[in-house]
Amino acid sequence: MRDLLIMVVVLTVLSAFSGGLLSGLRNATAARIEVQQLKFVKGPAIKKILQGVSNDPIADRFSLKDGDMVRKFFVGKFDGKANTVVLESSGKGYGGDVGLMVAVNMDDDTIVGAGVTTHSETPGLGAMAKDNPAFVSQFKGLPIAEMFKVTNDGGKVNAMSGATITSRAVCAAATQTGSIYQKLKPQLSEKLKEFNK
Amino acid sequence: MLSLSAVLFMLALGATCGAVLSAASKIFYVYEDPRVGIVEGYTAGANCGGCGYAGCAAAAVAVVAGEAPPSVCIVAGPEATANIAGVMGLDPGTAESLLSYNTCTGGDRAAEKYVYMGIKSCQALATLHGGQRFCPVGCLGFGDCVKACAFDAIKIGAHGYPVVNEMKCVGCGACEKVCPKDIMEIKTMSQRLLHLNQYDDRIAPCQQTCPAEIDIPKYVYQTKIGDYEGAVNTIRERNPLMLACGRVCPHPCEDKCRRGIEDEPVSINQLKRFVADYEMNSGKRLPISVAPSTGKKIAVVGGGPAGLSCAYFLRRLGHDVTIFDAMPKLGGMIRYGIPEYRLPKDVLAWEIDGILNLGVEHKPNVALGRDFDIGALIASGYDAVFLGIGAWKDYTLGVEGENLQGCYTGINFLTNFAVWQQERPHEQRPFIGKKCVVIGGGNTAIDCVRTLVRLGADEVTIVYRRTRKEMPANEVEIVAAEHEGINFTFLAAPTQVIGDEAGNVTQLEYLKMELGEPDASGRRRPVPIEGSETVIDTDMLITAIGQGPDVFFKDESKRLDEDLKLTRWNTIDSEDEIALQSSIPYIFSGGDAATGADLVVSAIGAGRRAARSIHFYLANEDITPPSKTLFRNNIPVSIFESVSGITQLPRTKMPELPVDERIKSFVEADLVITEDEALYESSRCLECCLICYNKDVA
Amino acid sequence: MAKTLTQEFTKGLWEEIAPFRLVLGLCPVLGVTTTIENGIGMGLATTFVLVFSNILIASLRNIIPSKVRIACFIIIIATFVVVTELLMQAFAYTLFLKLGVFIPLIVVNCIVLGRAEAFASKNDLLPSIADGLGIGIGFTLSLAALGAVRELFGANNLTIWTTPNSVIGIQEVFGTNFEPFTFMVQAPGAFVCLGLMLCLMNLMGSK
Amino acid sequence: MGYMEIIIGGIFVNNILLAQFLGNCPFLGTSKKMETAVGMAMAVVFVLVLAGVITWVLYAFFLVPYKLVYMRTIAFILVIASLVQFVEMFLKKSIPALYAGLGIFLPLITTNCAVFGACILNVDKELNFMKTLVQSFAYAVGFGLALILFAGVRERIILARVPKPLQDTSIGLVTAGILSLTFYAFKGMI
Repeated sequence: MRDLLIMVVVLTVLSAFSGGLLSGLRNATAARIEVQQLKFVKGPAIKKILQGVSNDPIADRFSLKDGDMVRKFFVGKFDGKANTVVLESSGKGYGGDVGLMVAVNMDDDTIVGAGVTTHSETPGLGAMAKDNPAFVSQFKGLPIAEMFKVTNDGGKVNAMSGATITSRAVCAAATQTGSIYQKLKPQLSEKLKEFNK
Repeated sequence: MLSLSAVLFMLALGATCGAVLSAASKIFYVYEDPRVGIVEGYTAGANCGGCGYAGCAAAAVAVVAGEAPPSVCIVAGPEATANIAGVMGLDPGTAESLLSYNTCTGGDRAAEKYVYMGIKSCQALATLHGGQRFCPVGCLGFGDCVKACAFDAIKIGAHGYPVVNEMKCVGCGACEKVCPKDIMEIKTMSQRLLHLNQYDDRIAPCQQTCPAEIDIPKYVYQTKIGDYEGAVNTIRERNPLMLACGRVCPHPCEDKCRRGIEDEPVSINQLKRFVADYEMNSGKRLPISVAPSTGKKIAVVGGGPAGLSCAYFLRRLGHDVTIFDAMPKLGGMIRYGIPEYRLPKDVLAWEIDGILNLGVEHKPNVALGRDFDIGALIASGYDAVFLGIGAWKDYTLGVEGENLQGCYTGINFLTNFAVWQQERPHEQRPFIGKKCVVIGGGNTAIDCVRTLVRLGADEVTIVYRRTRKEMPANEVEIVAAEHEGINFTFLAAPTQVIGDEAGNVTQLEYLKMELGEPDASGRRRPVPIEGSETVIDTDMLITAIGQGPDVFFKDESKRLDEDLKLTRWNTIDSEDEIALQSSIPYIFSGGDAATGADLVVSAIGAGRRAARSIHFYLANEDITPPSKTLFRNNIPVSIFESVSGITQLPRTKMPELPVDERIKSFVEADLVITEDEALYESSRCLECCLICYNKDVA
Repeated sequence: MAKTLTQEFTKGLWEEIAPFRLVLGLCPVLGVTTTIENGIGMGLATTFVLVFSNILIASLRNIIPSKVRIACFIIIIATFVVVTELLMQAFAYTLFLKLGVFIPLIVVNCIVLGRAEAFASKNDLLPSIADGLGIGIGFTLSLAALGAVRELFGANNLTIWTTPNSVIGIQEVFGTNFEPFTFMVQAPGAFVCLGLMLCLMNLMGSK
Repeated sequence: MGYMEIIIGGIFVNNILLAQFLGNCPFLGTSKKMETAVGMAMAVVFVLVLAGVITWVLYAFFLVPYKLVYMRTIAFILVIASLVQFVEMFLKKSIPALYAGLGIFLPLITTNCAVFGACILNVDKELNFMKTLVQSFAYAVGFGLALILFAGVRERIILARVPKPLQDTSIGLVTAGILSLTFYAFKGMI
């Protein structure tokens, strides 16, 4: 019985110790990991849609509450002035959610650029959304308030051939981005002002 | 800052897992061999499966079961191997070094009958054709074992059979696994000592016939290549009394010698005697290995060939053995029954010393039933008893006048004389008549007459109720007796012993016989001729018509009397004549005590079989011999009608002392052959196994 | 006969080089070696876990009850695996993404547990470090070698390290006209390639 | 993703042994004999399904709510190891017949990356409970299928004349490569 007790105690103490160690390390590295994740997951897309930006949008980021969710926003400065905000949303695609990053110029509410972040579409077809700049560049310059639809559904966006579902998902994501933007616009401009200080 | 939830979570998880497992190990406790756990502890615990077993526990089970070598774990180092071997060392047998042996010595080899898509592999042939050669068990000779050996220890020898280099062999068992015919054997010494001939063994007719199951072709081959020590070791795996056997064995093996079909058989026994004498005369004893001690004690009652053999094998298997013997010195019938001129007693003593040197204890001058009983043995801590009490009680004629002065029985006479000769030669010599008559045709009768001749009897006659052809005595003995001037009266059945007033024997009356129809034993039954009564003058009459065990000890103990079953010949009964376990489980028997008077070599074989049974009995294992055990039989396919291609080569004659010289003394009459003769004789051996391929069978 | 620290270290580099000699720890060997970079990264991660778990086990070996030692070793190893995971995410995120599920799988790599049990639990601190380092580097070298062969023929590249802005290594080794033998970077190629390298090792070893 | 997709994907397309490289040590170790391979395959099916379910529960009800997802490696291995040991003890006592068949393979599974890896993959994909169950089963069956096929091939390799340096593991790996290539043909199924 004593043996068993020692066994249990050793196991327990060891796992508790390990739990402590790990949570400590986790706390210490959490901030850096977040930056890394943003940099490598969102970074490339943001860089692409915010061409000519003068700051580091990953570093200049803020969070806002949208109902229950916390959303992340990235700030783009052009010519030293923070006038562009990047936000993300998603639409339902063929093999899961398609994430879309949209940069909006707050001065005139038009889309500066858009980029697909995550997707699990069939390689070669839907995946073109990420690799094919021609498709997403259609969004450039369009007003954010618009309902985005592919031409088949009576919209303006030309669907990628053979990947209608993915194209629709991207459009849906863009439309959703618009609604989030509209909803949070006051807070967003508040935040942007802070970056201009 | 530490996150409390993480610590608490891991704490709870660790505690739960620990507690559940602890509880489970109590609740679901199942007994297993404790060595499994220990062995598993020494393995790396990585459960990598690299050893081919499903995890460390499975490997440990395999090690304990003896299926895997201690070196099974490929992750843990040699230290672990040593530790595992240490754990397993508790078990006699498995800690002994394992060596590979090629058990197929082949015979007439043939070219492959089929070649299947160029595959030259034993495994392939065995799989595809079930073995394309005629021999159902023999070596296919494509050397899968050679390929399997990672230690470069196996080569295909000049005869096309694998030859194992014992220096390189580590006993890994790779060859054994790969051989489709079970020819490569990885066995410990104990396993080899315990092996009984099997129907599917690859053994030559001589080895099948030898009651002691000696690997005759192997030692003959070893003799041929000059490896006399190897030959001695080979014989010693089956026969601890090779000096004695080399002199007195009637060599039934030679009757089955395949060379004997077309030529004279190989003189196997002379070769045995040659190598046995070689060792004795070399001035040193070859070391005999003994398994680690098991702590079991066995009492061997009777120090004759059966008892000595049983004690020898039990000792080598790691048990403690004590021999209780009624006579002053060990040897039993071969000391007190076989005369000096056939087996010099200093030779016997040298041989018996070798057995005692292994650590066998000897208690002389104590007789079962007179000085101790079996209950006392068990009470003093013996775990099993072997009864090798021999057959020392002569049968009597059952005719009138048998107890007159001057009448003796064979064993009685020989023993009395031997005791006088060996123990108290300064005392008066036992009485010897002038005109001696010995009744009987067996070896005892011949021993009596040849002894009498040497003691100076004027006229010695053998009276036997059948003809010379039916005499059970060894042919060489009969021939020697004839040379030594013994009279033979055949077809004579004693009817009456006639004495004078003083009660001394004067005449033997017998009835002449003629041969009638053959009886159950195949010998023609002698039928008395009416009115043919004849008398022969004698002053000393010895009856040597057979003997049986003296079981007087049985009356001394109620338990024995009730429970120890005897046969109607007063021999100790055992349900299985190979297992030799008596009706009392811890009592085993063998030799003449179990079979009635028989050959020395049979007693030696029985001693080993009993030792095997005792070994398994003490280990709580099944003592029943394997179902394919070969006993007093031959493998049918191995017995040939004819053998082709034999050039006649004369058999080596046994050197003997000249007759006029030898009848004057008890100096050994039969001599050993020379080294050149031994080399010549061993090269006459056909080295037969089972034949590999019968050219006549398509 | 006790080995010197150097011997403990060097034995892992050739004599007992784990994936080839013992054929252990094959999952990461096969799974991640599409490039040299992945191989080195995985190898270093494993080395890290090996060395630190060896350190901890060697220092705690007298406290751990033998009956639960395997469980304790697993906890210790798992802890360091999570540490590796966190550190990699923080400092080498791209590599972390590429190695994916194989990082947590270090926990069940038999080499790590095997060394813990066969060496660290029986030896002092310093030899255990040397052993962990040696085996780990041997493992890394094996992975890098396999990665090199597969990447060279499968992708026509030799990538040693990728930074966000540049790639250290040689691209287009055989020139742009070479059609990469993509079989090599895919699953079947991993098996075949390792099998052939093992054969090569046997050839060299038998001399 | 439908269940059919999960099953076909798990068994053929993403075969855990031949496409995901998980569980290779026992794959090479226990495939020398058909008997062992079958035993191992059964044991993996048994344990993988059990482990998949338990780790899912652990993940969904403890790790996610308490924000301890980063500890999943250590938590999973602890739970799987304990589970396997528990099952082993339970079988030994309660169902000796089953233990005789599977028992000796169980400890091997503790450190089988196939089991652990499959659990990690399951939670990575954020499958729901039923899908986890099906996916685990499919992975396990895929493992068993590959192992048994491979054992069958390996038993036959004995008959082949393999050059000495290629013998044993080396030819085993090349064979596994060819087997993996055949599984590649399933790629188009999904």
